[in-house]
Amino acid sequence: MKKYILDLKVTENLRLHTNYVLLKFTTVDGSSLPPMAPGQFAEVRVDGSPTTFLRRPISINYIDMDNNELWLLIQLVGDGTKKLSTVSPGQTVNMVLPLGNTFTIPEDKASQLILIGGGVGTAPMLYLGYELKQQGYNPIFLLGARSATDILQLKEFKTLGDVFITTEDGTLGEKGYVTQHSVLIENKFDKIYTCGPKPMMMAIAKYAKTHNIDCEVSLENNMACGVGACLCCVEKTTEGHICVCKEGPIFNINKLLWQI
Amino acid sequence: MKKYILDLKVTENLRLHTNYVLLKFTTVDGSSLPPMAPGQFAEVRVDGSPTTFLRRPISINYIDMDNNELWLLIQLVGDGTKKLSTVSPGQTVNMVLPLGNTFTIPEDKASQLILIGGGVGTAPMLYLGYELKQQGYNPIFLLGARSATDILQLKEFKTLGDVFITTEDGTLGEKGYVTQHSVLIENKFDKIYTCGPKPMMMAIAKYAKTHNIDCEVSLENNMACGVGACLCCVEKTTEGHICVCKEGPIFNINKLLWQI
Amino acid sequence: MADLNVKIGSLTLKNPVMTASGTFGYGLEFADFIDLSRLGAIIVKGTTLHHREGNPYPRMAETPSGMLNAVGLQNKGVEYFIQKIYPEIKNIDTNMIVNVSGSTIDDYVATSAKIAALEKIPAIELNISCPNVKEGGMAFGTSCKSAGNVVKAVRQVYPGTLIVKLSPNVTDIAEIARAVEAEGADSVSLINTLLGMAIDAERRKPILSTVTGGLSGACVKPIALRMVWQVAKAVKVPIIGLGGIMNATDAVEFLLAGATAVQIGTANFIDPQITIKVIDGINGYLKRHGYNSVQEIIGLV
Amino acid sequence: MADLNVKIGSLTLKNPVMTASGTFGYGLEFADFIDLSRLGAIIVKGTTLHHREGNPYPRMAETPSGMLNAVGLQNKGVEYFIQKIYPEIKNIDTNMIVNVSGSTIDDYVATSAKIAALEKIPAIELNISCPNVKEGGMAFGTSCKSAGNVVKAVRQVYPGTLIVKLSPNVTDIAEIARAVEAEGADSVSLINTLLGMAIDAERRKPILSTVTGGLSGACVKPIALRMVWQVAKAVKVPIIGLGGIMNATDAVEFLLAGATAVQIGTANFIDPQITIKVIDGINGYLKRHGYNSVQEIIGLV
Ligand SMILES: Cc1cc2nc3c(=O)[nH]c(=O)nc-3n(C[C@H](O)[C@H](O)[C@H](O)COP(=O)(O)OP(=O)(O)OC[C@H]3O[C@@H](n4cnc5c(N)ncnc54)[C@H](O)[C@@H]3O)c2cc1C
Ligand SMILES: Cc1cc2nc3c(=O)[nH]c(=O)nc-3n(C[C@H](O)[C@H](O)[C@H](O)COP(=O)(O)OP(=O)(O)OC[C@H]3O[C@@H](n4cnc5c(N)ncnc54)[C@H](O)[C@@H]3O)c2cc1C
Ligand SMILES: Cc1cc2nc3c(=O)[nH]c(=O)nc-3n(C[C@H](O)[C@H](O)[C@H](O)COP(=O)(O)O)c2cc1C
Ligand SMILES: Cc1cc2nc3c(=O)[nH]c(=O)nc-3n(C[C@H](O)[C@H](O)[C@H](O)COP(=O)(O)O)c2cc1C
Ligand code: FES
Ligand code: FES
Repeated sequence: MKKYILDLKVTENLRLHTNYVLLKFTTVDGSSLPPMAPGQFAEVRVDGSPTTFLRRPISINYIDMDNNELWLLIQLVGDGTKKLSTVSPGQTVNMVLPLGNTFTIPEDKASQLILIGGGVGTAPMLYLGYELKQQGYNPIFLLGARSATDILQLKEFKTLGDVFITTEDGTLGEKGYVTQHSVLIENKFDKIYTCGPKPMMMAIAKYAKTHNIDCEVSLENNMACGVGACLCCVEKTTEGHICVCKEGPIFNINKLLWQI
Repeated sequence: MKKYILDLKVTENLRLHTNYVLLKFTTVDGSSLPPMAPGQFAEVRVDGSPTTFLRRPISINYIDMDNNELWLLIQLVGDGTKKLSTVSPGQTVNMVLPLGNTFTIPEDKASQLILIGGGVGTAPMLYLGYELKQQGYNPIFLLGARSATDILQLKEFKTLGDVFITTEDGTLGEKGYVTQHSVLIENKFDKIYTCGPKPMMMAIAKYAKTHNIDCEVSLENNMACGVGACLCCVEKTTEGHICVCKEGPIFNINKLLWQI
Repeated sequence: MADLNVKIGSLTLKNPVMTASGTFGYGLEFADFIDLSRLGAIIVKGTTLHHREGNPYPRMAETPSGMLNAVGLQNKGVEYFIQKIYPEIKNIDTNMIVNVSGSTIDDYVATSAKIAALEKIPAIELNISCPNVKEGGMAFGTSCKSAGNVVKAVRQVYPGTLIVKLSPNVTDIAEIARAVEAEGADSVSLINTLLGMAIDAERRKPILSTVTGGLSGACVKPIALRMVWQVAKAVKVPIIGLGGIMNATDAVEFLLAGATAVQIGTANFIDPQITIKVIDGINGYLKRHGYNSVQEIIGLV
Repeated sequence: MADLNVKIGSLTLKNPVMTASGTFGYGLEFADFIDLSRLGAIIVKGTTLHHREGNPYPRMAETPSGMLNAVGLQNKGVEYFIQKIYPEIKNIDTNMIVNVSGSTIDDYVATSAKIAALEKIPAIELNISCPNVKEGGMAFGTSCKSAGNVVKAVRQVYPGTLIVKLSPNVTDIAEIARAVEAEGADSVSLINTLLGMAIDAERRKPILSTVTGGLSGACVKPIALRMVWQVAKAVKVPIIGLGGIMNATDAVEFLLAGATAVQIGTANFIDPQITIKVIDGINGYLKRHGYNSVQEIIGLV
């Protein structure tokens, strides 16, 4: 997929909760956004943050075709994301996109697919779920978070399929971790897609391995270039060190050497 | 004079012309501004400019006692001043102030005093003029600039005394340089105070020497600390290298070793 | 358009802007963003005799106005380069230069000899300055004797343009430059990364798997500029200046300090089109100051 | 409050935060902003045997996340210090340390001997690493032999705590640290500034009157941290770490890397109260991580 460097215009900045913003962007000149696939990401330039030297990788959260809008869901963790969260409608943000690979989707439309997102890791799941639904699948969503207020974009997910929830403190859905949720345990899935904190993804990978379920995870290794040029973001795999930014961020767990 | 580190609140940001802003500040808690003397300056921290590492020295332009306001007149030259020019009312700016020495004023209230400012060098002249007027002197102002639009705060100066103007392109006042202005040539002054581009100040210093007029200039050497600690800002004087930030920025021309 | 041509050994560059090894992949990674043929040269990834897996992840840490890397020369070895990569890049219409690394003099010699056979690779850059691998790289670049020895040995098997990339982690870089010039280097490039370190205070651990790594980016520019200026006074061969070049003004500063060409590294990560902007910016600078050729400003300071 | 006491030679510091020479004047310049008695120590300006005018203006250039200076040890000489300044500062309730520079070994010895007579100056910091004066300073700090010789000579006349400040402009700083330790240094402080340069592209001139100057500030932190970590593994005497410390987290990183105390330099220019914030921040860090004493985190990495 051809990569672009674009100044995209902020159309909306929604603070979803203390620590999260949903930013919506469109093109400056009204032209169509370039094609992007679920799982891909943008390298976003952060202007005006003296401590932020490199771009920040952020997943494509959603492409709103009707409005020609790109959505990014951002958790405020450090100076870069904090600065980014202050952009206002009308301002432009420079991005290199779309980067990385995408999820692989089984041919059989009857495949039982579950998309598991933890915290801000739900971001790429929305666009993936949308694509799956578009293509005639019936994806199921399982969202996990610390607390009810960390469950994001619930409304949007509900338009795409059944949504199940776990929270660590039990304030919404089942109490506990995603891997303990009854929907996972009581049903037989053909494939799991997941993105979230590494311990969560490792627990899911373990679950998938044990239950012989095909599973793809989205990694968030630190990046410098985002385009496969610097070799900073490597993951050790069955094929040696490979770049998460280029041959990932989506990996089948069979390719990973995680000790699970 | 005791020095302070203060967050001051922007009350107004007036763009005087493409390249100049007048920023007005007051205290956050409504307490009185600390005492400051004409010629002194503030070391202003610039937030959110990735290329600006050090504070920026800016002269006290005026103290509006009635409104408890500090004025800074800023010319946009590089990233620091450009960023500073974007602050909006309500925001705070961190400053170390008041720094440096002040002008010396002759005892005789009948002294003929002329205050010559060039470009943004008019900044400290406003507060000096105000002080002189308060103390019962009749200061005369001579403002020089490239063009009419670079003559700043004319209205304010006019409330303090007679104002004369030169512009290089003749768009306001007499055409030429300040040293050629008739008011300077046709009158006998006891003292000249000046601030502006170095070539201008050197021309004035030469004029003053030739005509045996007492003369004080305000230097703008590059600074790092602003408090006399680093010795970066030195000027070579009859007493050796001395700090412009502490023993200046106001110097009697007799103390300087300018080749004029 | 001012005349931007410069010469490095027997190479003619259409302009003084090259890309720095390890920061531009094999060039192809940037083909979507810029017209590669506009570049003066592309220096590809560090290549070694044998396949190297590089260092474990994490390999990168952001620092004030810069970054540390500890990639450790990950590459598939020179044979793979010749078989698989060379055919892909040999028709890029610019000078394609291979950065050669090794752990022993024999490694350097064997790798260089193989590259010498490739028609479309007119030059190599000998990396005697990588701080990220234990048994070699930087160790060669930190003494005149060992630096001279590598260059001498490679010079015997490599007839093309031989650029030697110097380490900044030394007391006297000019002395090393003189030593490699004496052994037949056609050019020196500097600087490679400065050895640095980052710690995660909360976890009380080094951030990089290798503890230390190589510092690059804007933060190193003052040091790089000083070294280029010092080396320019010490050697006669053309100098390629790099380290922290983020824009055209930075590049001009290196030329003024005595560099005949420049390389752009870390800045590619922040702006994948930066190389083109720098080329255009140098041209603009020359015009604005009334120069007809970039040659006129080299070494003016 | 965690126990912040640390020992450097025979000195006890109430906390590990000192101010770096040349960036804090004689302390008095900051008296309006902070309570000086809260500091672990104040290292005053570089002092030489004779009056020095320092280098011509301009002496400063801003760089990405840092600055270059070329002050060149301007000071009125040790006699003036003893007569005029010492009486003013001797009652500041912290360790007042004098930074001693020289052009010859005899200079160092003579100056140190005079300072030794001052009751309220419990330590000196021997500056063998100033890059801004031609005939001395840094030259001593760039070879083991000359560094060792200065220290040996000064040790004979100076019975107090002798700190030696090392230059980062060397191939192997650990080797120099070992050399000065062997000659009786009670502590080493590092790093002094890195030699750098800045050019004004528009005017095609160096910015500093001396062309090159010393780089300091946030940009140098990764290099300083690496050197402290290397030296910590090489010597037994306590290390004072500095270079680019801008906040408490940075200071903690130096402690983790093996420094017993830290110095804050350039950061004082940006926030004149930074030293106090760093002291409080270290305390906060220790509390948060359940340590009772700063000793527990020294050298954890
Ligand atoms: C492919 C990919 C997709 C991502 N998608 C999203 C997303 O959709 N929404 C979202 O909120 N976050 C996403 N992230 C994580 C996001 O990139 C980091 O949170 C962000 O870079 C932190 O920047 P900061 O300046 O706010 O924090 P910093 O102060 O830089 O650091 C805070 C934490 O973030 C980590 N971090 C710093 N720089 C990077 C980097 N370049 N790459 C990865 N991690 C880094 C640090 O290790 C540290 O633990 C994604 C990361 C990757 C690699
Ligand atoms: C005592 C004093 C009083 C001043 N009063 C005013 C004032 O009232 N209004 C006003 O607009 N300007 C004033 N200046 C000048 C002002 O400080 C500079 O214009 C400003 O620092 C430039 O910062 P910048 O980031 O915008 O530009 P930069 O990009 O940093 O540089 C642009 C130009 O400004 C010069 N400069 C950069 N840093 C400094 C520094 N620390 N000190 C001095 N010059 C520097 C550079 O040499 C360069 O030529 C004063 C300077 C001094 C020393
Ligand atoms: C991620 C990364 C990988 C690098 N790999 C190499 C390499 O393989 N060989 C080499 O000679 N230099 C390598 N370098 C050093 C750069 O080529 C360059 O010398 C250095 O980064 C300074 O330039 P810059 O500040 O413009 O990046 C690498 C630098 C980075 C940041
Ligand atoms: C303006 C200035 C003057 C300095 N003068 C001296 C000096 O006289 N003696 C000395 O040993 N170090 C001197 N230094 C070096 C500092 O003490 C310190 O080693 C260096 O700045 C690195 O620390 P920092 O990054 O915290 O500033 C000076 C540094 C600066 C910025
Ligand atoms: S971030 Fe550079 S290769 Fe992946
Ligand atoms: S700016 Fe530091 S002494 Fe004047």
